[in-house]
Amino acid sequence: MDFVAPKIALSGIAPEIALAATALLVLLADAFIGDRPRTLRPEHGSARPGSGILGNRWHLPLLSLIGFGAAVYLALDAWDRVDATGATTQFSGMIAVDGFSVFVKITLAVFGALTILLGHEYLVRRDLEEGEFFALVLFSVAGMMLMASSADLIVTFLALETFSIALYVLVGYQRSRLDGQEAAMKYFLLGAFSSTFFLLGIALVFGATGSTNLYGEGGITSFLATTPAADLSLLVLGAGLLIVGLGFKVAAVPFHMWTPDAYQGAPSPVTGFMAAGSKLAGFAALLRLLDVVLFPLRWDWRPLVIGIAVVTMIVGSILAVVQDDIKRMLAYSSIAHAGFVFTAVIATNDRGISGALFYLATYGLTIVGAFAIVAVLGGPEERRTRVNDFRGLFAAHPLLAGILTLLMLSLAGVPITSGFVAKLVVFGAAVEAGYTWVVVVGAIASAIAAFFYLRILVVMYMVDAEVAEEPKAVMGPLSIGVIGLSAAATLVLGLFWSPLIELAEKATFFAGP
Amino acid sequence: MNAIVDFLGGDIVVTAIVKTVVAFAALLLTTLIVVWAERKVIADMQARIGPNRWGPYGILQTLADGIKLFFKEDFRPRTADKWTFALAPVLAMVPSLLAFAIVPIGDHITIGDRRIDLIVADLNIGILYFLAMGSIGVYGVVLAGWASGSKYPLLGGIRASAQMISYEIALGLSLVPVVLAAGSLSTVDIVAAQAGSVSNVSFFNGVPVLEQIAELFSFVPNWYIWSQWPAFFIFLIAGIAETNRAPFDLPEAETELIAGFHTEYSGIRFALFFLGEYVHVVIISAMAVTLFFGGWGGPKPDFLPWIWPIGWFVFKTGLFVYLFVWLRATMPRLRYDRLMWLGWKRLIPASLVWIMVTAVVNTEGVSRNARLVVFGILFVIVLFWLGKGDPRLTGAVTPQRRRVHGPS
Amino acid sequence: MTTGPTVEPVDASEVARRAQHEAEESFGESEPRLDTEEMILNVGPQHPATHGVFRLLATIDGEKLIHAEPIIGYMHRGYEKLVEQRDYRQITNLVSRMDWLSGINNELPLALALEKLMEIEVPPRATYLRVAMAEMNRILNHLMFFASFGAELGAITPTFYAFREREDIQLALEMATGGRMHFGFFRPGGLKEDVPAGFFDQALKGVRQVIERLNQYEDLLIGNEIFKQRTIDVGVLEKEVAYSYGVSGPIARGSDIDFDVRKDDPYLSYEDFDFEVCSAPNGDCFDRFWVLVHEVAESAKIVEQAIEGMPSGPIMGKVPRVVQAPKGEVYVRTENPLGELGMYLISDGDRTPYRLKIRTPSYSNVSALSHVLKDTYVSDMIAILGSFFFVLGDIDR
Amino acid sequence: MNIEVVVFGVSFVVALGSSIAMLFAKNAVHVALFLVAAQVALALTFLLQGAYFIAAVQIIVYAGAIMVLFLFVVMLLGVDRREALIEPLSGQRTIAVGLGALLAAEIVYVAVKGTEFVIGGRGEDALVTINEDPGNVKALARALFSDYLLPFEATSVLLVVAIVGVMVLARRMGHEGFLRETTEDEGSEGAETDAEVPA
Repeated sequence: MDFVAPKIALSGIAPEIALAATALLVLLADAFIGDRPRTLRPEHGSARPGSGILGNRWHLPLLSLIGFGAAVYLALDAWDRVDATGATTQFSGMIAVDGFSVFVKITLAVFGALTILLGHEYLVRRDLEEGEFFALVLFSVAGMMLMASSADLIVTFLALETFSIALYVLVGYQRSRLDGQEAAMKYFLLGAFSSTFFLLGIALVFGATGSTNLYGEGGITSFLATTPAADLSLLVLGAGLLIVGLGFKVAAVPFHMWTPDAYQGAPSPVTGFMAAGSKLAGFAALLRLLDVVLFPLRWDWRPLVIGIAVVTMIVGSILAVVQDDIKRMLAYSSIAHAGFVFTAVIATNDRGISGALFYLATYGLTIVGAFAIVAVLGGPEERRTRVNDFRGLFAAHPLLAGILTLLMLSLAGVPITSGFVAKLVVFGAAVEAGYTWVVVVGAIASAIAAFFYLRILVVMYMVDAEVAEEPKAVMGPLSIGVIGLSAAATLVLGLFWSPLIELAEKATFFAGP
Repeated sequence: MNAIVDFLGGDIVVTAIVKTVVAFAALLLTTLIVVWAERKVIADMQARIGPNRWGPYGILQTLADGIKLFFKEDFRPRTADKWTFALAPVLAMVPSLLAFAIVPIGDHITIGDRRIDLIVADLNIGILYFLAMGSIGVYGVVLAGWASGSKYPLLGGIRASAQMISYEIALGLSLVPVVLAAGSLSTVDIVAAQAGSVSNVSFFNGVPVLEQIAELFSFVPNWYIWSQWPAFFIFLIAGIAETNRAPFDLPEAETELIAGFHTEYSGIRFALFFLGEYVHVVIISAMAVTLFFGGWGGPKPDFLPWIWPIGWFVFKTGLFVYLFVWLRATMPRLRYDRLMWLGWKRLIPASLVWIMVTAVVNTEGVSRNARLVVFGILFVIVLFWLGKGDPRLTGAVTPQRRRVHGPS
Repeated sequence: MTTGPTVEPVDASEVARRAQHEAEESFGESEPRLDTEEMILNVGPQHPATHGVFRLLATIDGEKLIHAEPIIGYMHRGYEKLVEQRDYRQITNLVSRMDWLSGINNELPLALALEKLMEIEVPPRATYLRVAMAEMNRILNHLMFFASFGAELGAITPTFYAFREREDIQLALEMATGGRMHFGFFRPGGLKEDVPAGFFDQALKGVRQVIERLNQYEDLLIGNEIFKQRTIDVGVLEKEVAYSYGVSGPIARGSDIDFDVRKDDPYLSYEDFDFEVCSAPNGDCFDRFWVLVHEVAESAKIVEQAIEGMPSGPIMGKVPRVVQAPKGEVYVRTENPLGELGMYLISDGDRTPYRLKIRTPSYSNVSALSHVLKDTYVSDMIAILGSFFFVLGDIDR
Repeated sequence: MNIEVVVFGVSFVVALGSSIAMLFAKNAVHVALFLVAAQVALALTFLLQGAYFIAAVQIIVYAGAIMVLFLFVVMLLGVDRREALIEPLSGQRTIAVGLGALLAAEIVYVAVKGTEFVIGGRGEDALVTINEDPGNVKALARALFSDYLLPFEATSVLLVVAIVGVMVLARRMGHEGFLRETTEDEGSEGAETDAEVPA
């Protein structure tokens, strides 16, 4: 029995490879290029923000951005190939190369690049080390991408762990903040806990089907196709545990406990990245798993997911109302949004899938901007993130207040913003699948949610004589750019949504048997 | 009788049990002799006489010491953790003993029509087993340090655990190239792969003069020391560090930490630590011989053919034990941070590089040993580059100021 | 139990405090930090590296020494008071017990002080013999520290070699005095008795052997890479600090202080001999040790010269039967193996001294320890203690 | 009845006993030690099944590396420091016991029914074939470097991420941790590049 080397085609994971390689390069460049004060002694001074917002450390963000650019290029290249030859699997069926994964990858790359831009300014202002931050962001995006294109539960698990571990660290990156450390600790412990659920789910699925592979020969799909009469209780149990594990990542109720703390404690650029990227990656895996692979079992898992969707929407919206801290508020709002996306998941039709992708893309662009604004207003340790700290923002920074208004309205789902279109699409998909009552619940939740978005607006525009301290935005060109970009995307996608929706619709073809 | 044999699983298991008992006894005996030999040799090196009271040349001295220690009061500090304190010496000793199971001490003997290999267990994961036992051995030291409930042992225990974990990595990595070269994790296979002569390596075949020259070296055995010597040096250094012997005896540095992790131990428990250390020395020596010096291989005259391999093995192992003693007599102790520096920044990268080199070179069969030598030279260059240290350490450092006349 | 003045009052904990303070200032509220715990370790009074009942109160963080405070006085015997109760002949034997490694050298300043006070002329043979024996004693002392320093760094073999070399010289001194540690041989006015036949041969044999073998030992220890790593740039005692603590002897000379009483304030007949004062520029453990080793060779040279040029004649000057110093005071300093040994003798004309103030080298030398030990490793601590060449009896008189 | 059964029995008892003892031990070091004992016993059962490689790896990785690091940390954190054994949530223990029982029942159910679920000739027969022909080390290597090449490599990325993360979190916080409010109040040094949104 001689060893036969496996055929290795790298095109499927080329974006991931590019990102991981860039991350390593960033680490090396960080170590060897430029002066990097290891221990900042008072007499040495340090790389102060005064030496230009790009400082003498411009090469690291630039390198990271080049990495993301390369990833997007490679993903587009893969899309062309998929267009030409159809969806395939690579690496002995471990990787799916299909429109779905490519769409998700490009979106993730955009989120990552925005995070790098924001993060650079955030870190330079706070005198924090940058190299590891960028490397971790790059690695985590690589993990998320791998998750989107994985066609084997083992790879899914590894990808999940890769981006989760990077995020645990990023949450506690600013170590002088104790709430950040607490958040990282909580996120880590609960995350590890959920990973074990996911792992047990994999084990049960393997026990039921004899494979962890989704599509390949003897994989789960072919198992379901060939042995319809088998006892599937173990498989359903396993699938349930997989939903638990992924539900944690997308912050669905009742697996949402970590979200407010982690969102609040993390540096705001990281929070935005978590809200956008982690959710997208989690839903990518969920969509592939539920709507494609376990499609034949949809009658088994759908009640569970519907339950999750309803509870998530309601609980997220209601708890957001009582929050006093804007980051916590946005955290609960992100939980509610996860519920909205779930309505698309239960639709199990192409419209649902494209709708979910569209929703996640627009939501990510909006939330990154929202957290960017929080970052520039929050102060060095983000202590000024209470709702009342936004009092008088309009007087101090009218344009910023205007942009925040736009983003909040988009999150609330008001027309002419992307949030409205996105909600319309996912609710439409659910209605099409016959789940009108879920949509009604979603609408009610939206109405509740509108309350707290508006509350911020009210506070912002309120002219109050007793403002203790005016909100003061400290931002450089990068923050302004990201915020502007986010606002523009929110507005443009609210008006001209069709190109992105068409792209998302193109992304609904999956690799498969 | 037959029932018992059946219960045990047949003749094979009975043979194994007999082998185990014999190996155990032989190892303990060897250790006693090694302890005596070390004392005698080091005394000679230090212009002393050494033990000379019990038996000829004091050979029974270790036995006497053992008896003395056995009857000493078994003292335990009040703050010690009772069970852990008792467990630690056992854990320090037993894994070392167990590791001997995979060392082939000879070819085989034939009793009746039964062939008995002179190895306790030829596992197909032999090298991994060796590493596993080494990793268990850490516990003895760590727990001893912790359980004593006082400060010096704790410091020693922490030093020991950091040191042994660090060097275990280097040790394990240094074995990988050998495994790659031999294509097996079994020690028996590795010894077998080293049989024959270096001239079998047909690097120079077809080259007119060089071929003849290569033929001249046919008496040189085909040991891995020639092709794998970087791995050997890494193994040796890491192995010495694993045994906590000079110059890596920080965990028990007597002038710094009194006696390190076994400060609070006395009597038979101390004896177990003591024996464990020497058993470990024997094991590392035996593994060095097995992996790099052809194991029991050597000329085998017709007279008593089975005894020669054992003799060669014992001889080679003895040389390594002598090396251990020699080092102890010569070297001062490393400092803790230098020790970690050496392990993490030099040995581990070096062994990783060497694994890569071996893996690349090993893909083609014919001239691999010669290629390995070439790569070895490259490797040394890298090594020296890595080893470039403080110029004050490597250059001339002697201060040269002397005043000859009068008040200054 | 004094530890000498502190040169730098800032220690690590203060730096931390300052940083904390800074943090508080910038944010107005302080947050607890996650730091590793410091541990207080008592090195000694019973510890193999302290050569006796010397205690070092060390605050360590992992392997790092944050602060170390030498605590002395565990074997204080009150010699300065004892000598006031004893007559001068008895004192000779008392002071020889201060620095038990260099008994003869301890007796020397007392004899010199009395001779100065009583205006006794010492015959040249006695002077030469004194020089020879003092230097032999110095070799014994230095070899002892050579031995112990190696052992402390983990090299056990040099210890035994050093003891082997000591033995021949030790034997010569034994022939002359009958003692191995406490000789009681120097008397006011000269020596107790003349040296026996064979003494010179034995002494020459001893010192020549030392000269011959010293190079080997240097190679064995000083040439060792690990030894260098352990000592070079470890425990640097700056020149200024050494001055301010009054450090003397090989330790000071290792810190570039080129001072040797034998050269700078000659006594006995040191001017007659050709020898060098070794000093080294860096002030680290290596330099101290290097000076120590090279002084052995210089001492051996002096012994050779003294024996070769040994005059004949009496070994005792004119001394009254009752040794009774006239009223007055005198200060005498000699170069003890470990540094400058000073004796300040005040006499009120009685048979016992009114006051004898002894300035012992080790006492001043160890007071610099807490400065040198700051921010080193535990292993460095041992190297530094070993390279500070102190004898407990010399600290606690 | 042969010696295998006896060995299995012993390792079974040790594994179970030390696992239970682990739950009830008060001292952190004892807990770690019981865990080690359970790991070693588990390795023994692997050995009995002929999975030598897994057994060795079990000891090297779990008992030899991870648990030693556990002990190392416990020792460094100080011997005297014992966490208070007060439950932050009342009734937690009762619920835990209930859930544990449920889990045990589930495991038993899966174990009993498991053979029915397993499809496609995996199990004992496959193990025997693998152990006979190439030996399980080689079979494992073959699987790792062919079918499971990508997960194998992805694991290395995962480990790199973990290492970088640990470096970030464990790096000694020098002065870097103490921020200065250059951006808030004084702002003098950063002023020229700090563009503010026009009022």
